[in-house]
Amino acid sequence: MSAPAAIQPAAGHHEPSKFHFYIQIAMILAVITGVEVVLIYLPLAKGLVIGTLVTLSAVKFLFVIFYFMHLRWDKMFCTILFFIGLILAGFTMFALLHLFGADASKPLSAAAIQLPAAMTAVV
Amino acid sequence: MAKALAKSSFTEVGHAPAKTFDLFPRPTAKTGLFGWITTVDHKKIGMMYGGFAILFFLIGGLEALMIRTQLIVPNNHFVSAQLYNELFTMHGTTMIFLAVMPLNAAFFNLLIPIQIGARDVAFPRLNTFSLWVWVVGAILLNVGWLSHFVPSWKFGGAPDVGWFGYAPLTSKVFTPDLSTDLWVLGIQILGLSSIVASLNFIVTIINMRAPGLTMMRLPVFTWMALVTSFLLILALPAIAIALIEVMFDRNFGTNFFEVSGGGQPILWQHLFWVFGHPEVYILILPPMGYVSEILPTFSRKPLFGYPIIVFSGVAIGFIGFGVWSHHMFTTGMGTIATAAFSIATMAIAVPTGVKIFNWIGTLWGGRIVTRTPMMFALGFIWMFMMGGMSGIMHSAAPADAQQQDSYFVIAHFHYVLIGGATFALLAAIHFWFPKFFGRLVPEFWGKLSFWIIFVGFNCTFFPMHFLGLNGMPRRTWTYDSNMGWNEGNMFATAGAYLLGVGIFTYFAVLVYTFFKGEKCGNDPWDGRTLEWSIPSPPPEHNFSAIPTVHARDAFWYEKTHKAEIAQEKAALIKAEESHGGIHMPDQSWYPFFSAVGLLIGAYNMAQLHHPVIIMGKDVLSSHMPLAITGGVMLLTSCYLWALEGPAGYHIHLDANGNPPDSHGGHY
Amino acid sequence: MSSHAATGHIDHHHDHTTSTGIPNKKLLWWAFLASDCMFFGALISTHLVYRLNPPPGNAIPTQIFNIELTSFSTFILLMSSLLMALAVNAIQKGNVKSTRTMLLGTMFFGCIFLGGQVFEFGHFVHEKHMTLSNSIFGSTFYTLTGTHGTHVAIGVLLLGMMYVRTFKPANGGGLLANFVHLIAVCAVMGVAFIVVVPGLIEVVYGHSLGDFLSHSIKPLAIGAIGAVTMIVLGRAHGELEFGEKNAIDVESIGLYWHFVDIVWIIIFTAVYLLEYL
Amino acid sequence: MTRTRSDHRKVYRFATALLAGLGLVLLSGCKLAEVFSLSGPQSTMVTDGPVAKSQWDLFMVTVYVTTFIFVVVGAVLAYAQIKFRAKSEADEHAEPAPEGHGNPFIEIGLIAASVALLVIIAIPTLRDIWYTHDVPEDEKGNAMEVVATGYQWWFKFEYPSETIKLPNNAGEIPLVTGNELVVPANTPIRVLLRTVDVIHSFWIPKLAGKVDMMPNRPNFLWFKADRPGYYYGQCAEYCGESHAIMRFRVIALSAADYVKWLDNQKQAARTVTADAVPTNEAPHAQFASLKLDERQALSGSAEFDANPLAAWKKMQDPEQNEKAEAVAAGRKLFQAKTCVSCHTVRGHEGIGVAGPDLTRVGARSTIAAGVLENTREHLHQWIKDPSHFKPGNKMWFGGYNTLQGEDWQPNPALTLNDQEIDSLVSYLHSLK
Ligand code: HEA
Ligand code: HEA
Ligand code: HEC
Ligand code: CUA
Ligand SMILES: [Cu+2]
Repeated sequence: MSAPAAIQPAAGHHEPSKFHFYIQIAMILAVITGVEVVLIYLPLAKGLVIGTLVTLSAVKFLFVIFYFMHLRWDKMFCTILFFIGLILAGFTMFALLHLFGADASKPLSAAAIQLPAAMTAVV
Repeated sequence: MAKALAKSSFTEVGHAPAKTFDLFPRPTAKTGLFGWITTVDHKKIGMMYGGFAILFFLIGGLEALMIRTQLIVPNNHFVSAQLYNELFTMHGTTMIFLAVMPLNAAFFNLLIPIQIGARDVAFPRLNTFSLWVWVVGAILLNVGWLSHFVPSWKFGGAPDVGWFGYAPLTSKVFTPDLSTDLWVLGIQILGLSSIVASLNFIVTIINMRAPGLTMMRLPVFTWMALVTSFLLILALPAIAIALIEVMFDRNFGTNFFEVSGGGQPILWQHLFWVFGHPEVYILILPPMGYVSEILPTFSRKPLFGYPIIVFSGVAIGFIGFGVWSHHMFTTGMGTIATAAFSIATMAIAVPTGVKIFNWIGTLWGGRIVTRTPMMFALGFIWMFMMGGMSGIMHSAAPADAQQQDSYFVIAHFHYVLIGGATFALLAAIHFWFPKFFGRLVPEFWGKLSFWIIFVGFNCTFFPMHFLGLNGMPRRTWTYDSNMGWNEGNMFATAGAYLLGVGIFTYFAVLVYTFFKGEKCGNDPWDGRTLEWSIPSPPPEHNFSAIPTVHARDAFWYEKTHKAEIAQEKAALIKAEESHGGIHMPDQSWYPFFSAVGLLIGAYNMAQLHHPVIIMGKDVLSSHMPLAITGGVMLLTSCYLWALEGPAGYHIHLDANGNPPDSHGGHY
Repeated sequence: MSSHAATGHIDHHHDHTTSTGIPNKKLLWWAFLASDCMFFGALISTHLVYRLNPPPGNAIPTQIFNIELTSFSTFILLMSSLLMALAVNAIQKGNVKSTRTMLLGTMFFGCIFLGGQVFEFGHFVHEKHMTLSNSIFGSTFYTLTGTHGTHVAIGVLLLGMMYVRTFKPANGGGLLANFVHLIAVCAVMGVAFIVVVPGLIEVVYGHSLGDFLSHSIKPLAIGAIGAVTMIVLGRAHGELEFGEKNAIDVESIGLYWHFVDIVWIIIFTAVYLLEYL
Repeated sequence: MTRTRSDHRKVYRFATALLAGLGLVLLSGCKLAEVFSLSGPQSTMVTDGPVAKSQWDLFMVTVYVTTFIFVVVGAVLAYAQIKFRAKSEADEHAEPAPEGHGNPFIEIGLIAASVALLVIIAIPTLRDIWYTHDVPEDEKGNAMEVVATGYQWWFKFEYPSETIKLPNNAGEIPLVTGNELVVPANTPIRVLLRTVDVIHSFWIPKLAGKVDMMPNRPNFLWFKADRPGYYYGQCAEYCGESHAIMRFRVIALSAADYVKWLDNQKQAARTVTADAVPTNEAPHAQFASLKLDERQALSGSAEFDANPLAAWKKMQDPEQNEKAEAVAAGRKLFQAKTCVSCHTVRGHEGIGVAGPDLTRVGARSTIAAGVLENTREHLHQWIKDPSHFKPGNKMWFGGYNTLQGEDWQPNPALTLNDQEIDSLVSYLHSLK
């Protein structure tokens, strides 16, 4: 998706309005949201749906930051700055989910704390 | 040229001289109480940070001495178990959040604008706000002590949950008293202060550099401050969330760490250490910066391997985000996770080692002048290396199973925190003292305090390695005489007293110097960076002309190109004067007022559900109205702050570049 | 280097008074958003971590959620983002009037979102019997979405302040009018998202309109007074202090607003949609 | 650069001295424990089981590697510090040298060397992570499982494989003991770690490193005692007021001894009858004058410390001069004073579970979770004022005192005079 050439920045001048461009982006976002909602009801493989949902959200995400938040027209440094936080947060979430998803982290049910009989369920 | 000129403004594009609004007249006092609380001058703010931090360092040290006194002999009854628990909790919390962090913040404030050739930080009033918010946090954390002296203040003593406050000990069931609520809010507010301050420094360093000062010419200290600021803004949110969750658990019945509701206390540990480990690098990176400034100065040689040192600083910072679980090797994470975090932790040794090697490279072939700051800096390298080595021993997870929560850990982190961070801070205080107070600390006394501290420190903490290996657990208020720990503890306590004497000497000498010390010129150490090019103490506007930077060691360059620089400078002063003089930001009441609002709000928030009792009488059935009052005060102040705008005034210099006695008129 | 700080055209992508050319405020906000990523990262992690191994007796999300309403809220928030982008677009061309319209629009969409959330929370608590404390799902869900809602509410407040600021006369006075204006904006927005929107949603779900009107007559009156005040004060003319040079301020708030929107994009997928699989 | 002869020599001498000194330390490394006499009862250096041993061996690998690095880097640093110090006024104000650019090969070489040295640590680390994690496959067969549960501030141990039939066919319960974990030597023990309140940590330094007892988490650890012995354990995670003295003991017995112990444990609580008591005339200590000594040593006497296992074994036999009347009186008091509501004495009246099981408290070597040696005097003092030894303990707060509004008030049902305590002590010590 590349922006129309006309809206490239031209230093020192009023920029051409991005009015219509923004509206187009918003429409795309709305459509993607619609697709997402429909997707969860489709009888497709779970993995496929998850993959698609994640991809679609990522696309929405990128549209908003690059166009609405005009990272695309700003200095590269803003993108770097934001992505430091974003990637670190993503990495941390990923790690946490893996840590808690591991077998060692299956929580004890409250009963098993007291009753040794329930131990067998854990081991 | 135009670019350089524009630099003198702190405001955004086109700070048209807006008429400000006058509910309170804008403060103008430069001295006196109001001068200090409304100041936006980064140097004054830095000094206040420094003063408070040193005060808390001494208080934290006093707490440490009480801890050591209790442990001097087995089965001692100097303090009760409860008081001991409060002591180590507050000792750790104080030293980390109220001593080392703000001392670093002090140096950020004092040095960054000057080192980058700016006249202030990017958002001066925000800077004032950070300071006072920090003070609010400090008050909330310590207010619990009062209940030991005034029984009607029912806080239940100072916080007693350990500096990392593991859930579920922090839940209402196990610590019903207010001290934990105050701890939660206190840390939260200190975090807020740090985030705001760090955002400010990030913008300052990235955006307000003098012409010619490229990132790869930035003094290493400033670089490390930048990395530290990034670590702060990225690490603190994790603990902010964790604290919110505890707060909700305690006050609103959520189940985040409530076991009966399905909560998993281990989540607190993860969130805490996601913050906590980067935090230790937040503590050590600025010290690495001081040392990187001091070593070259006293070796008469530029820093060896500048790009590598910078790069490894960044690497340490970011690898540091991937190792947090090494504090949790004993929580049963399973083999894979343990292995991954173990290896990642070891990896940190590599960039850290690179720094050590390059510091040695800096010394190599130089002419080492062992003045007091240099002694502390060299002490830093030795001691930090030792602390790092015991860190590596911890990183071997199975071995750590024996060391975790034992005195071996205490030994490790005091080597990195005192031998590392504190030594470097003491070096830095000594090094920059002449700059900000215009007086030189006497060498003899400086060196003497170094040696007492050095010996005392090692006597205190070296034996702790063996105490730990001999099975002494940490956070124990008493121990038995048959455990083989008697001699080690006795020795450590004696060492701690000696260390106390050393610290006392160090600060006593500073106080003496402040009043009576030998006056010194602008550049007592033959320094390399821009701060040494301006008068001691620096004038309010720092630079009569924003310098143009031509080389990495900017001031050394200036010294060898005097004529060229003088010419450049004269032209700049003239040009600036013709543009209306030096623009300085106005002082403001509102940062202080908003902090007061925050204090009132948070203090009452902590005891929301308790009745308000004044002189034994129930005045209000809950603290809600007071909490809301505080909140409203905070919001109103912020609004008025936004309305008043940065404004500012001009300073006009005479032909020699000296400010005249009177300030320029206000808009 | 020929550009000057205060004169000539304003270049919205560069600020030649700073070392990088990025305006200070923009840098500040981007750095803050980087930090906020970690903030929401930790919150969302908390929620998901507890979804991995739900304890017995936990609430069952799909029985509680109302995906139509949430999809609608998501759509509304996206559209508010559009209006926000248009507001920035307008002020960058010096068009204060259009900026105001867009700001108001953004705020109202924000309020619809918030109202939806107020309704949603009330519905979950009263009809689905899921409270903050009776299940871990309740705890993490309300805290996460509530924190996001708080962000939106702060955004609305900031927008309101910005909106009022666009009326500030150039001569520096007008503080009182400004203050009253702000209060009026807050009142209208508050009534909108605490009373009107949730009320209307209930009407959509079959409650009687008359009931709603008669029950909330007082707040509606306050809202009406606020609206009238807004209209009256909004007519004030004269030379304004606000103008194209303030584009950076609007843009900063815009960054914040869009960020809150992208956080919702993630929450919508991770917290709502994935539960349906 | 000019170097003088004497400079050379000084540096050389210094370096030799340093190396010799550190070499000495290194050589003695394996005997560190003895050199510094660090063989206390909780020493991690003098190990008695394979898990602790592998941990110590790994630790020594890290010591060797880091000491090597420290010596090498330190030597270079020391050399630089001495060799390049400014020797004159002129030196101190010398023109700064131009910026050096170093040698990339040296930098990369040093990085590579660091990585290589870390690999030396990493390999045994990885091996031991898996080894110490769980009982090795080939030993799983004869491993024994016990459940350890942390309470503020004591430990409960359960033996799920050793069940006791309840009277009247009321089902089976596992054997329960408190604060002393008795296991067979040479058998891998897998301990399931549970807690009822906050986080505790289970640590027997001579047998195995610690693993935390986390609420809502199925943690476990394993250890094996190489030989019969008496081992000190300690809670290692801060858990509130009396964390410091939340201790326990592990007693490893030979197979035969263990079976004997187990048989006795499975019996109901011992009831003393008048005729069964071997008498000798030695009178009981008089407790009326017994003062609480502020500095009283906790835990063991000299005799006890010298051979704790023997002392423990001695505790297993009934006392010489038991007085049946006193025991019976004590048993009554135990009921009357509501002790039963918190303590179980299996076969007698006690059924409570808030405190440690006391079915065989008389046979324990310590009381109050390893805090006091189990003598008559100590037991007396403990019952008289538990909070003196264990601030905050739940027997004092909740038993002897009850919550009234926000304040703790003495519980009228639970006031004891010295005489009564004496009888209680007799009763409790009869429970072997
Ligand atoms: C300034 C603070 C600081 C710093 C810099 C460090 C640095 C390191 N720390 Fe430390 N640490 C703390 C502060 C710090 N730590 C604190 C406060 C705690 C306890 C918290 C609590 O529980 O209360 C702690 C606890 C702690 C633990 C948990 C222990 C436990 O509770 O069980 C671990 C485990 O891995 C660890 C490891 C390390 C490592 C590997 C480094 C490395 O960064 C060290 C790297 C440095 C070197 C290795 C030396 C120089 C390098 C060379 C000369 C190169 C060659 C060397 C090799 C190849 C080995 N630390
Ligand atoms: C930067 C951080 C820092 C610093 C500098 C120190 C400094 C010291 N620390 Fe601390 N320490 C921690 C961080 C730090 N510590 C942390 C994080 C913990 C863990 C807490 C926890 O478990 O939760 C800890 C825990 C800790 C313990 C373990 C407690 C326990 O687990 O039971 C001990 C025990 O010896 C100790 C000792 C000391 C000593 C003797 C000093 C000395 O260096 C102090 C030297 C300073 C002085 C001696 C002050 C001298 C001042 C005067 C003489 C004048 C006083 C006058 C006025 C106040 C007006 N510390
Ligand atoms: C409110 C509950 C409660 C009551 C009532 C109570 N206890 Fe206890 N008891 C405890 C708890 C809890 C402990 C463990 C204390 C610790 O170590 O922290 C304990 C420990 C003990 C111990 C030490 C056990 C060991 O294995 O170390 C003895 C002996 C004891 N109690 C005897 C008594 C007697 C005798 C009475 C009655 C006079 C009594 N208890 C009443 C709760 C209670
Ligand atoms: Cu249990 Cu410490
Ligand atoms: Cu760490």
